[in-house]
Amino acid sequence: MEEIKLTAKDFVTDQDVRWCPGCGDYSILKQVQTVMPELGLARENIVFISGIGCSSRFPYYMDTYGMHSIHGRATAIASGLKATRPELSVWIVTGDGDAMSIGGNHLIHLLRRNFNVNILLFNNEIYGLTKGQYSPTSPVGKIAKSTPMGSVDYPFNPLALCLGASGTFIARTMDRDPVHLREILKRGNAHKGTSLLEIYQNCNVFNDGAFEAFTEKASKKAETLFVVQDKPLVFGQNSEKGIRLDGLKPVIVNLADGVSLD
Amino acid sequence: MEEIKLTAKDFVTDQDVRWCPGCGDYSILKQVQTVMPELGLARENIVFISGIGCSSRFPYYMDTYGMHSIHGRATAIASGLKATRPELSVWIVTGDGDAMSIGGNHLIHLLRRNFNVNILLFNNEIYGLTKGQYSPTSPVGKIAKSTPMGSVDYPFNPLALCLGASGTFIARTMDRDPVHLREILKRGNAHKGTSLLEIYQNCNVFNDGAFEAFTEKASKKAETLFVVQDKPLVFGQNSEKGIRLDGLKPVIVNLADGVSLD
Amino acid sequence: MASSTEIKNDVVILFAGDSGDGIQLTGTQFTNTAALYGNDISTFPNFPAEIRAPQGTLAGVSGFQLHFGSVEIHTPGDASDVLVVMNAAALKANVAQLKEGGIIIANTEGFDAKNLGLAKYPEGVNPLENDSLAKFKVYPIDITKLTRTCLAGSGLGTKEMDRSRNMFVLGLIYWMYNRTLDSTVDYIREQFKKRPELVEANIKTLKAGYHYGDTIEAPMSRYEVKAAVHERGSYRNIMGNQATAIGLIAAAQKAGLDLFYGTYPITPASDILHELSKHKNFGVKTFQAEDEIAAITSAIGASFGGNLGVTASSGPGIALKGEAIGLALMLELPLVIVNVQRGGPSTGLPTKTEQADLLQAMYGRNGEAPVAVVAASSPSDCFYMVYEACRIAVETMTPVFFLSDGYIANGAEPWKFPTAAELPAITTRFAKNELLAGEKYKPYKRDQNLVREWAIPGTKGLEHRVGGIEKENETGNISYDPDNHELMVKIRQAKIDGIANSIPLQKLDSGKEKGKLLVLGWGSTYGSIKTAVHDVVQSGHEVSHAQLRYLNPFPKNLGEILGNFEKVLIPEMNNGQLIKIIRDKYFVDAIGFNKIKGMPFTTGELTRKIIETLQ
Amino acid sequence: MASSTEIKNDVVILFAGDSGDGIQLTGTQFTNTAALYGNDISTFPNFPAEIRAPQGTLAGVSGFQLHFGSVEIHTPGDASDVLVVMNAAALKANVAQLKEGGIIIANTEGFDAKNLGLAKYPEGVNPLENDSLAKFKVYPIDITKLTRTCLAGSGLGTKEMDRSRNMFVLGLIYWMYNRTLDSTVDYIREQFKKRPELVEANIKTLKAGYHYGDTIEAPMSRYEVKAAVHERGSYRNIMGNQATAIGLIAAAQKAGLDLFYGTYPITPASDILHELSKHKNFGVKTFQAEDEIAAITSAIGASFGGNLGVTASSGPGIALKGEAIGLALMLELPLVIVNVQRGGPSTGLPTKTEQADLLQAMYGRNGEAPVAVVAASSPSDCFYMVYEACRIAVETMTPVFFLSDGYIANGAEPWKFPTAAELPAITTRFAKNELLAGEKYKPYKRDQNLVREWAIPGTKGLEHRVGGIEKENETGNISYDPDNHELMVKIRQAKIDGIANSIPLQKLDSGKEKGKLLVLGWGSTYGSIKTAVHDVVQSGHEVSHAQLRYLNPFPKNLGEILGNFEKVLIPEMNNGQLIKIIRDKYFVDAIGFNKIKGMPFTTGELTRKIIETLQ
Ligand SMILES: Cc1ncc(C[n+]2csc(CCOP(=O)(O)OP(=O)(O)O)c2C)c(N)n1
Ligand SMILES: Cc1ncc(C[n+]2csc(CCOP(=O)(O)OP(=O)(O)O)c2C)c(N)n1
Ligand code: SF4
Ligand code: SF4
Ligand SMILES: [Mg+2]
Ligand SMILES: [Mg+2]
Repeated sequence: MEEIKLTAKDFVTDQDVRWCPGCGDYSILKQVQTVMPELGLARENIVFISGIGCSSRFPYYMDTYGMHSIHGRATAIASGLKATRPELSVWIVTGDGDAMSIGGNHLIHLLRRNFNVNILLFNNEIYGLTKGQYSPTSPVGKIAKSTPMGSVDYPFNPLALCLGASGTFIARTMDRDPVHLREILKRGNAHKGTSLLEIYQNCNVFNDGAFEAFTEKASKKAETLFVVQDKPLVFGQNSEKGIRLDGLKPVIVNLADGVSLD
Repeated sequence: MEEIKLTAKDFVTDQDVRWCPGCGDYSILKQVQTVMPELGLARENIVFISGIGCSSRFPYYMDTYGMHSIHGRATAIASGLKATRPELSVWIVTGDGDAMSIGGNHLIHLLRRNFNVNILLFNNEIYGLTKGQYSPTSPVGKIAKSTPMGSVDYPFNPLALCLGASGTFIARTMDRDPVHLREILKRGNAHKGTSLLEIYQNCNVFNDGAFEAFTEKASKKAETLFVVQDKPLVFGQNSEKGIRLDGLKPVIVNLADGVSLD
Repeated sequence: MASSTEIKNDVVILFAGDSGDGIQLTGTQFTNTAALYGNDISTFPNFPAEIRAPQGTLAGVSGFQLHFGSVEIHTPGDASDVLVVMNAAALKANVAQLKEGGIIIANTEGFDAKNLGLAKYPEGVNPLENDSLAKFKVYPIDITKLTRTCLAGSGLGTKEMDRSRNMFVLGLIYWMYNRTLDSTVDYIREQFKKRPELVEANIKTLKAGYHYGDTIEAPMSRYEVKAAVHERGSYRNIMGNQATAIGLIAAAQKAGLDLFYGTYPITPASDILHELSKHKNFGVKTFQAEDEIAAITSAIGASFGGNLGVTASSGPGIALKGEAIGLALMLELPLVIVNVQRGGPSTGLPTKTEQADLLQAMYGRNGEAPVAVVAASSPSDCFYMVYEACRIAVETMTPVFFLSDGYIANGAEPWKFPTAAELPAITTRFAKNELLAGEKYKPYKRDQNLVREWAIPGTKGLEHRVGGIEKENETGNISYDPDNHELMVKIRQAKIDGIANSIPLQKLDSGKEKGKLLVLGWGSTYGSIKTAVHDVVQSGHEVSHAQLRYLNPFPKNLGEILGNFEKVLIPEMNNGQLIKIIRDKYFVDAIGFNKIKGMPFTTGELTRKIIETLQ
Repeated sequence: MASSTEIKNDVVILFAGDSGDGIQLTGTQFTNTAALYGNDISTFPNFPAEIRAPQGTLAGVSGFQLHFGSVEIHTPGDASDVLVVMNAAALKANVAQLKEGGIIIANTEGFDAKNLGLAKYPEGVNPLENDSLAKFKVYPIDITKLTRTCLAGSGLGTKEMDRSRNMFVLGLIYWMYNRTLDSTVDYIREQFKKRPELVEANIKTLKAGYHYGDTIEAPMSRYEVKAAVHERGSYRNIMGNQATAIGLIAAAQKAGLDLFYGTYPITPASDILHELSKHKNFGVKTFQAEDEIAAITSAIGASFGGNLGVTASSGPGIALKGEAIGLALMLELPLVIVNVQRGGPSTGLPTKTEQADLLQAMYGRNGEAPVAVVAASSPSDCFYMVYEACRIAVETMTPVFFLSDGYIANGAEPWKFPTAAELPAITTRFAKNELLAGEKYKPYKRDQNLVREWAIPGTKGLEHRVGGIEKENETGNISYDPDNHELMVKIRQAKIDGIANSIPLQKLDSGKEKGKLLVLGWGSTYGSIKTAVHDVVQSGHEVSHAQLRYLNPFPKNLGEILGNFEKVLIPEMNNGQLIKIIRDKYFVDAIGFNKIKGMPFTTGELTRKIIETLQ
């Protein structure tokens, strides 16, 4: 089909992108525009629906059908669209506040119903658009606009919450790892059912470096573990560490100490 | 303190109870009224807060402070009360629709914040007060007022959802098992943090027998597994079945076939 | 022994008993039989708020009032001619509304010590045995005993036998009004087809009741209520919520759209969902959402995709939809919002009726957010007005409120099924790609009525973005330009005002064009006002009546009509809401008449007020 | 060379540049210095909607307008005397609002080809180099270069050096208006205490800017704006949102209550949360809820527990609170709902101001659900009116709306801190157990003002249940009784109406008691209307001005006041909302004047309209 001939450029709109210079959203936008042509979809059959937040400006920059809706409701709007137009490829763009604070109920119910849509959850562990309050994913003790003495709430682990809501495809990737991000985007699109893609996204204005440990050369290898089907859970500077189950408790073992890779 | 001298009667109000004859709510009310005096709390320091639903009529029948609020919000109201009056003993009474449909967001956020309150979730797998629509806990294929051809949505597993939301005390009990119910009520009250008590409750008008397998003499032993600290997971007519982990997959084994109890 | 037959123009019967006594079924059966016979009818079911309040108590009394006649009937009637009570509480709760000389049929078994106690009669007092009911014709019948004897040997347990008691009553009333048992017999056969023994038992009891009329010692008189002269056509008896469901389907079909109904259960709106969920074959999708916000936003998503998006609730649920309604009107997508009003505020009186959500419909959102508002004036009018709501939503690309209420939602009246041809056309304008090379699509380009096109996903070349932030006219791009904002606010208002061009002019329901007094009602008060005005005119006064069904915008000629009367009286089942809008918009010093009791106006209340106003 | 000093009554300065240029800081610093000096002041920050819109673009321009004088100042001014622009876009966006003969100070480095392009000036056109600015005094200064030279050898990188550019500008303006650098120097020391090198750099640049005034070749004139004659007392410069936060704390303290603030962030209300979260020591609890519904319901829970429950949001968030507001009024608990209004509908214009949520505050709920409504007329008035909202809520046991808007929330003016003694008393009436043996507590027993007691958990013997279903008066038991419902609806209305007895009578702000024209405003339009009316009166016309701050109920004497004028003009920053209520309630044929541009009225617009109305 001709759509195969599309290029990333075909997904760029005439609106100038209005994120802060250096925002992680730019990289995600670029990767999504890059992956789109590879999915073999006709542009007119793609719909991006977002809530409110910096991340939720996303649809304006994708030359497909799109809706920039209201805070927290993109998942519910997408449900109504997908329920009636199953042939469309529906993408939800949402932030950690949009999806898990005000939008928490619609998120878990969408996962439960398992409509065949893709959720891109831009997690910067902060409220960006409203200028830096802590979010449900901010770590305990987070000093933010609304918590000068540090937050007291325990954060959600988005993946655990979505598993508990019986999500059928749950993945985590990063704005700073284009290759892995593109890979996960394709996998999510391929999954029949709701795909939840949590994307670590750096907000360099209000929460700069929140994910540095995972994204920066120096520490990435030591702190990040890439899970691959049927491959052992190995990470570390020289892939010398692994994760093994000690009964039910996952423990970190040193492969050097004669623990085999099985 | 004198409150110790209270009896179940002291918790009965002058309002006539308005549930259908045979409703499981009666038994739960009775057990709660029975347990209260044993908790050593002063009546004036106990508050019951509910949403809307048959189950949510509960506060009117408890002679403590109480609020019959609006649908789905009891958890949020209780959060504000507990945050400002930590010395009070706060009990939330809610239904499967109240807690997990319209109230889902407040429920998971309460569990995340882990305020020291008790949630009594009356799960009858149906909307009782509105006369029998399926709920987020109704099994797939449920024939109900709103689903004459059977429901298509996958249900939540309340315990899994609450675990995913990082709940710190999660238990399940039954209207028809007063002893276990009272036990769990006391344990929940003792837990410092949010206690979620899912109570299987029979709606004999719109969903009669939903839990028969677990509650009726004939099948109870075979179908119900009581989890006790540090005791192996054993059930079955003559406690002949057990659950063992085969790697990560729990499998049912027959103790007769020489599987030891360790 | 057979007894004389007296001819009557109309009769009001009230069946009352425990929620468990099958009162609603009995009433519905008689209603259907009367409808088939050709009587005009109006019914008023009155449920307790609890699913099954304790048996025998006043709180547990369930009632079904039905008014049928050979003349035009527009209300269930202020007082009843016949009161059927299954227990003492039912009598106590309703005897005040029985006409002097009226008939009481009482199930004596429901008047034992226990029941008298539950009904809070003083120790040892039994109304059937003292002279407290002297001004009525009382027929104490041990219906329970008679039913059991009639079913003796049927093999049924007494519990099951007793379930047929209502059939005995029904049979007796059929006898009293010379009606055939056929349709009820058919119903019984259908209903219990899996349990032949119950079919037999119920039919047997029904007949027993019927024959009891002849055999009863205390002679009962029989009455005849001739058929009404309806215009020809196939009639059916319909409740407001059913009519609403059918109206939605009819509109979607006419518009060539699929119907998406996103809702969350709530009394008294849920029955619309129950009805629609049976009609998937008509391209109807019902979605029981997790809450009201998901209900409306999923409907917005469906509308964005080219469906007729509809959401429904009652007051408390509507209050949760305000923000999303604002989004829909910013997006300029079709959306129908059904509000089956109930007593408020907050949870209020869930099973009672009220008209107190009009101002919420008009103003219950942030910012300048005008939407169209229509209301139904009777059970069957729910069909026509929800149809209009759909037409306006699709043709104007805007959210439209359809207001019903508990009274007409559960009330019933005979209704002549319209043919598709009789219904106004609904023109859906999906955008086609007619762009010239290099031309950019303008999603907010407008026609002469300021209406934009509906460009739905899947249409090649019309890819575009919509959103809730203020947009530049035509292009739809985000715009913070001050003048553009004012322009857009004015356009959105003008678009709604313009709907006045596509709706009928306001007609007077009765009375002269000019005069001393106009009674102006809206929505479900139609029947009561019509009847009251008719009575007042009969008694020689001059009054006119107009009933509003289009509330925003109003019909173009409303101001002119109001100007033709010295006084305007506005009865509402609220604390005065329409009157606020009328006074502001037309600067007419209208007089309000308000009832806030969760009950429709009685004809008596209205006639008194009208005459008082005329003085 | 030194230059002449000219005396001025008032001056308007507009600082404009990229969001990154520290414009807001520069403006705030000058404002504080002027406030300390004793000038009267009004400011108007104008942000772009994006956090950091692209540099150099028109969308990215951030502005801070400040109006200071030796005379009374009530608006930021229609046009500016001095325009400071850091780049071409800033000039293009604002030059139209510069007075003829006004001064332009332009950072030439912001006018290079790149910036001119971003500002969408045609290829090769530089406004600083053609005669397009002929009617102004233009001072092109390479501020960037001057800053860098001044900091050469400071060891800072150019990026860090450039961050001090705004200090250079500020220094120059201080020189121009003969102001001391002291308070800004203190600020710098405090701000950068951890980075001494930055302290030095910024102070150095500030002074460089100041001295540049003397050394500049093109002679600049200096101006003197004398101190205003304020009544004595300690003044501080305050923004509306700060004043709101302080007002809430003051009210809670006066009432002897702890303050619970349940909210969810939203522009432009969030700063109240940020301010309050710094004051935990005053018994303030701030709770950032998961959404607006949890925000208000948690506040209701806190109120039930005996706290002063407060929730705040802006339009879209308020729309989500409607159902819960209904609950609070059914429970009859104190609750303050703060709405810092912004441009609507839907997401609308988040960073712009509007008054379009008045009808939502009045009617945005299901059922008959009256609540009290008050509004602030200026930044410092936010303190007094939110205090009043708290007083009414606690003393009347009811939800109260406090309406502010983006204009006064972010605008600032000098304010004299009141002493606790100066503030009206707030009487909290917690119920005590005074029951006789066997007596049952009646939670809905009422005093002569129809207000119930506040019986909070922990009070032995007063255990009781409250709820959102209709309740029996006094006992609070669930009641479906028709007459009781009507009684309760009337009581809840009468309770709100009765508040009129505890609020001040409406005063005229200026003008005669009777006359041809009354200009009636509400909320934040106060300053513009006051100034316009003053000007019109100066020019020899007769006009009176009244500004409403109590909107439900209205002051008792409002009807009388309206009756004293031939015409009533109602200017609103919406499409006409207060006017609807006035026309309905007082049957006065008021004239509306509406601006829906997300911007406050200019004095010019108003004077023209007033004079036109007088003709
Ligand atoms: C109903 C409503 N409540 C609150 C807001 C204000 N608001 C806009 S975006 C946002 C949160 C943004 O955080 P997130 O979802 O993480 O997105 P991000 O900006 O970080 O990408 C909030 C609270 C709103 N627009 N609407
Ligand atoms: C805002 C709102 N939406 C909907 C309703 C109608 N409603 C009342 S209870 C209920 C659900 C009841 O189910 P559940 O929570 O499981 O309680 P149960 O009756 O089964 O005990 C619904 C939908 C309402 N009262 N308010
Ligand atoms: S505030 Fe943060 S998240 Fe938002 S655009 Fe700027 S950098 Fe990105
Ligand atoms: S409807 Fe069901 S849950 Fe409700 S009271 Fe009756 S039996 Fe109980
Ligand atoms: Mg975020
Ligand atoms: Mg339930």
